[in-house]
Amino acid sequence: MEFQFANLSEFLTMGGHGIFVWVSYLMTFLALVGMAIYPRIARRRLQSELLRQQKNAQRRRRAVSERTATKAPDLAKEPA
Amino acid sequence: MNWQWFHRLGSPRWFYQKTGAWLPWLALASVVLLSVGSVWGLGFVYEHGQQGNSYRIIYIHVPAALLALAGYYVMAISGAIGLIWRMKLSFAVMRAAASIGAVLSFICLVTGSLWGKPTWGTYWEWEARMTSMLILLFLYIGVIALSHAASREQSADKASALLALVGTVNIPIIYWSVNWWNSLHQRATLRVIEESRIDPVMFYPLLIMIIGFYCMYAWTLLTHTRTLLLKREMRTKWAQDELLGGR
Amino acid sequence: MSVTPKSQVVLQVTDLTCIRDGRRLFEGLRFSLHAGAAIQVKGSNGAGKTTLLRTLIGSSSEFSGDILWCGDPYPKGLPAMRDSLLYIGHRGGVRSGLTPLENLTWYGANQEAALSALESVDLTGFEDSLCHSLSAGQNRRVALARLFLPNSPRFWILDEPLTALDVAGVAALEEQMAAHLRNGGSILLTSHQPLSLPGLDALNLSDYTVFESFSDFGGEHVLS
Amino acid sequence: MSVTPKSQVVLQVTDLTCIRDGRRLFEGLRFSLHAGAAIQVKGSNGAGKTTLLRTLIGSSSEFSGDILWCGDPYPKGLPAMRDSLLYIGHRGGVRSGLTPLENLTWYGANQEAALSALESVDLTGFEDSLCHSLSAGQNRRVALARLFLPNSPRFWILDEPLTALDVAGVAALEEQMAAHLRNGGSILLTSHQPLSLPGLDALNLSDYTVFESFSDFGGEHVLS
Amino acid sequence: MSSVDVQKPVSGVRSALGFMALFRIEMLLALRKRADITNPLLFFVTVLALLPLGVGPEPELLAKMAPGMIWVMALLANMLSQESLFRGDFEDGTLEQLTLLPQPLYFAILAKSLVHWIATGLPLALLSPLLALMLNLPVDGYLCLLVSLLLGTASLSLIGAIGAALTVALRRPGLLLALIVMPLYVPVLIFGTGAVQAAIDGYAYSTQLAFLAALLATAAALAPLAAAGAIRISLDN
Amino acid sequence: MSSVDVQKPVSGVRSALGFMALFRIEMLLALRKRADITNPLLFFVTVLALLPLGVGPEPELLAKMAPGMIWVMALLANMLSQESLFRGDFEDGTLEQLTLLPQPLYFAILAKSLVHWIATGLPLALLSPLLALMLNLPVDGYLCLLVSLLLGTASLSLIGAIGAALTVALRRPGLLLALIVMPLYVPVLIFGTGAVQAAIDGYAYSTQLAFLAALLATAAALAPLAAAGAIRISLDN
Ligand code: HEM
Ligand SMILES: Nc1ncnc2c1ncn2[C@@H]1O[C@H](COP(=O)(O)OP(=O)(O)OP(=O)(O)O)[C@@H](O)[C@H]1O
Ligand SMILES: Nc1ncnc2c1ncn2[C@@H]1O[C@H](COP(=O)(O)OP(=O)(O)OP(=O)(O)O)[C@@H](O)[C@H]1O
Ligand SMILES: [Mg+2]
Ligand SMILES: [Mg+2]
Repeated sequence: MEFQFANLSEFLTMGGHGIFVWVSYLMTFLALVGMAIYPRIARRRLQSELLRQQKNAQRRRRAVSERTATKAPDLAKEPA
Repeated sequence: MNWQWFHRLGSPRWFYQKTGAWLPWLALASVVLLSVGSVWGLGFVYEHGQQGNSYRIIYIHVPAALLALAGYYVMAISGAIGLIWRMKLSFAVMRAAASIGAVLSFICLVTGSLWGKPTWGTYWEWEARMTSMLILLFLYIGVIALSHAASREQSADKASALLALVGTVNIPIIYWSVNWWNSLHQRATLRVIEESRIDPVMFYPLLIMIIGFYCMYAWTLLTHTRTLLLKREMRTKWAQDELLGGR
Repeated sequence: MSVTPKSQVVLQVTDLTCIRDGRRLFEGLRFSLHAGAAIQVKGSNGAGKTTLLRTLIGSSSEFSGDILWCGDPYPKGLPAMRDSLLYIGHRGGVRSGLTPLENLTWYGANQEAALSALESVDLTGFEDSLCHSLSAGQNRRVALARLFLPNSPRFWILDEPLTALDVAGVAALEEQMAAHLRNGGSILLTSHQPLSLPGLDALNLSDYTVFESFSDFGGEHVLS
Repeated sequence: MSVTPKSQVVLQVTDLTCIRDGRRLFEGLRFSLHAGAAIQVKGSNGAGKTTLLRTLIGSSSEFSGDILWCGDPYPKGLPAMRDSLLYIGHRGGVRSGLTPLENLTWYGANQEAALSALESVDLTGFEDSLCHSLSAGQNRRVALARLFLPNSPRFWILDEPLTALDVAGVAALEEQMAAHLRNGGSILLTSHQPLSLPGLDALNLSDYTVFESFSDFGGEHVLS
Repeated sequence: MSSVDVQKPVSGVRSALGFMALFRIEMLLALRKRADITNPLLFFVTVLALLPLGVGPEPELLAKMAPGMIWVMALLANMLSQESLFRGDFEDGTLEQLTLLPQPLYFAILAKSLVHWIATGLPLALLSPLLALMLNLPVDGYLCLLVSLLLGTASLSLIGAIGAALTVALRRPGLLLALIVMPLYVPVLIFGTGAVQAAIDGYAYSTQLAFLAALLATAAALAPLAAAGAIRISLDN
Repeated sequence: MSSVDVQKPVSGVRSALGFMALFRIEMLLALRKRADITNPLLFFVTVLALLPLGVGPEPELLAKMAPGMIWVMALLANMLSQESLFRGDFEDGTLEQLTLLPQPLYFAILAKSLVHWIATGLPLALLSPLLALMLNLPVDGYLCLLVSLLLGTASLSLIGAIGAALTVALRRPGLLLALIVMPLYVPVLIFGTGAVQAAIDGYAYSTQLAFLAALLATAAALAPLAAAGAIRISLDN
């Protein structure tokens, strides 16, 4: 088993078929890499979405406690 | 018989924590096998008699074709399991399999048509295997589109699982009818993708690439499924810990 | 399945929890409905009344807890329950391309029965107009006319039956519901308007509401 | 068009007759609506309330009689009237693909105004959910939130605003309508439920109903 | 106001909802909205009439394309009219009521598909010789075209019901239905055009027609089942 | 609860509803339902893929049909996606609200048509060279196909809005829209395929493109007006 091409440029041209071979491999490589890193991106997006939701929930809870405080002051004053 | 393991298997949390350990090994295996196979195939294999160097495309074309087909069954079977046993986990597997399968059939189509130009002088030919691969891609896209269309996750899951199942019934019919269609039209000018004697020397790197693609498939299937699970379980404590703990 | 003794439990719900998109709407709901009795489900907008009804007729599968229809549990009791169920939802099931008469015939009524039911809901004169040229309340009346057919099923589930009805319509409906109860039927309904029905029990969903605090997100949902 | 004196007549209707498919619904209707006043249109199902409202906003052209908006007659007064009109029909005009917040922004509100209006209708926490995953009453609340925006138009026409609203929702709406009247706005609404609104006038369509005898079909309708 | 009488068994109320009753009411609706029948037909004719405008008027070219084009357009007309198969019933709540019946949904769907075929496939097949004439199809193909369209469009109506059921609850199904259903239509298309081509070329075409019939039998047995499952899924949203 | 403040002039509430605001919200909706964008595209591709299955795989035949077929299918994809242009807005009452605005409906319709084109015509035109490749179209035609589709589909989106407006209030528009719109599409189809054919045959095709551009300008000026009238008629049912 040995390297089939005399030099690099021959390896790149592959007797005229180089463009097809290299484009195929490159395309496949890109697709596979995309598939591999997609979960990472999605995960990052999930993280920021979760943080946003947590912030929203906090805001909501504050709003609810404020409302109960105004509507039922004696209840709100009670120590928890 | 103890069915405990089966139900535990259905638990997203158990699955998530169990599979975490396998990922690095699968990733390593696929990277090593794919690089060895590609280098071998690109540089160290004899030139093919008639097709010259374009023959080297086989090392990605054929594994992609095999997995695109096998992937459909992975998708349909996990969909069926989800429908029958109402397992959230297997729906997640189904969705992951759908997008990965679509990418693989796309790779098969593109490498195939890039191979077609030097060998037959045209990028596209309405030939039986190519046509049925194109329809397979449409089936995949249909499942994906349907799973994105419904407003609720649960109905989207079940609907796309059902579509995948219906598609399974249809795949043999499609494959067979397309073959039949092509033979009817007597395409004598081309004999495409005929069975050919593959030289063992050319076959070893192909074998390595096929195994590499299988590893890659398993790895991406796992990672995609795991992210989907995190997304769906975002309201549970373990998922939140998992998401925010890793930062 | 013929005469039901007064005391028979038509529907029994234990520890029911409903979920929509992962959000628990109510939790630990528990009640039972007897033959000859009626329950009004109450709760503010978005409390989950519609979700509850659709769960009870087996159209929504996202719940945990036990539902027994005449003693049979969830998936097994479905066919028998549907045999004796009359459900009218937010959408009435009135085909706008058919006339009121044809709509009732489609639900299995014969001509005379349908005509007399339409008369009961005060649609005389509109029997042969297409439903899409009827007003909102008239369409609702066509849907409700099913309640006025003879041999109507034993178990009624009605989601806001009073919407769009005028005062006379509400009165007629209340009278018919009372007659149904007297005959040993049972009714489960939601309504934001007060209803005058003898022996109407109330079930307030607010009592079962889950106030999701942040830590509450933690529990793992173990669901069917 | 800025401050309207209390006594100004916003809408004046004389001898109005409405027709649907050649059938006269009511005849000789006559009333006027002043700034700061409210009128509830009453009538049984199918009496023609919705038809009347849609005629008054210029969306239905099958009528005879005179309609004056702030003194301007039918086709001429339309643009000015629409400038100061807020109409909410049976269908609320809520886009189910948008969130409540985006829906209000679409109607021209800025962010804070929209948020506070949504709070007024008790939708806090649902600002960012898509409307098609809200319940019937919650969707209605999104539509009604337009009434709670600052700078809302002077003239409200509401077709059954209370449908699907729970008791708290009805109370909040009544309070807002009262405030609108106090500020010199005017309201024309239909509802089958009783409303507690100070100074609410009733207009009963039944008083103008045409009982079409058989010979009546003969007459040729000479209409605009 | 009549009083309620719950003593009698309940079935009386629903016994009429057998296959024939379902079929009759669907036919009534289809006849009343005559547009449902004429529209797919007119679509079929208009698109085929546009074709020469796009492709050019050469008779030989048109003749070569004719069987394929007629079949593809029949398929499109069929598919596009599927969209409304369950939609109206879904929106007014009738579909929900159907799922609550004690009877299986199978027959309701079979009835709907049958009416759909009578309203689209049948007239389209009957009209096809005329279009074949306009597109210069050799006369040998006429009979085969007619028969294959009759058999094939029935399968299409049944298969399409699955897609219609899957997409019925979507707010804007758009062209998703087309995407889902199209791959499932492929075998019918291939055997259908195969039969016509064989007939034109003077070969026997009974094999292809037998295949079409077999597809139809399978579809009649299985497609309504799948569609019933799909409807239950769609409604549980 | 905030109190009402009716002293200020009313316009404040609605000033935001200019063309850009309308356009932005429509884009938002289109992006959110990404299916609206991908579906017509996928439809276009699937139907073109079915074609060889019907007509047969011979490259020369396909090449001859290619320009016409691509154009006819682009036209179909455009037309079929028109159906939902106003439907959602009609059903939830938004359309009624739009007609009550003091501004003319013209801009609202223009915004909607523009978004429709961005969502269907644009991606479809960009993808057309790929399909041309699969259907064996001579390479000379690619650029002309792309440009003519860009211009043509924009006109189609505008013209189609008229049909969508006319049929929006019908309960089951079915294929009626197709019938109304199809004849109006004919000029675009003729100039579009004419241009591509000329390019393939090696002639100049600027005249045809100029005609397409002129059609587009006319459509942009007039079609929204007609559609606005049609909407008012449809709503007054
Ligand atoms: C079911 C999917 C497919 C499978 C299993 C498959 C498998 C194969 C195999 C085993 C070979 C090697 C044959 C040999 O050495 O002679 C091959 C060659 C080839 N394939 Fe595919 N293929 C598939 C789809 C496609 C598609 C979709 C295309 C084009 C878009 C394509 C284009 C080609 C070309 C151009 C060759 C080389 C030409 C030749 O050997 O005659 N294939 N394929
Ligand atoms: N689209 C239509 N085409 C023809 N006639 C119609 C149409 N809509 C309503 N009608 C008729 O017009 C009459 C009045 O309808 P309208 O909707 O105005 O009633 P309404 O008073 O609003 O009733 P409701 O209280 O039920 O809302 C009804 O009797 C109905 O038959
Ligand atoms: N299609 C849906 N997808 C997701 N969530 C939904 C959906 N429909 C309703 N919900 C959510 O479920 C909750 C309960 O809705 P439901 O329709 O059961 O309320 P309801 O009690 O019937 O209210 P209403 O009095 O307004 O009819 C609501 O808060 C709503 O946000
Ligand atoms: Mg409800
Ligand atoms: Mg009304």
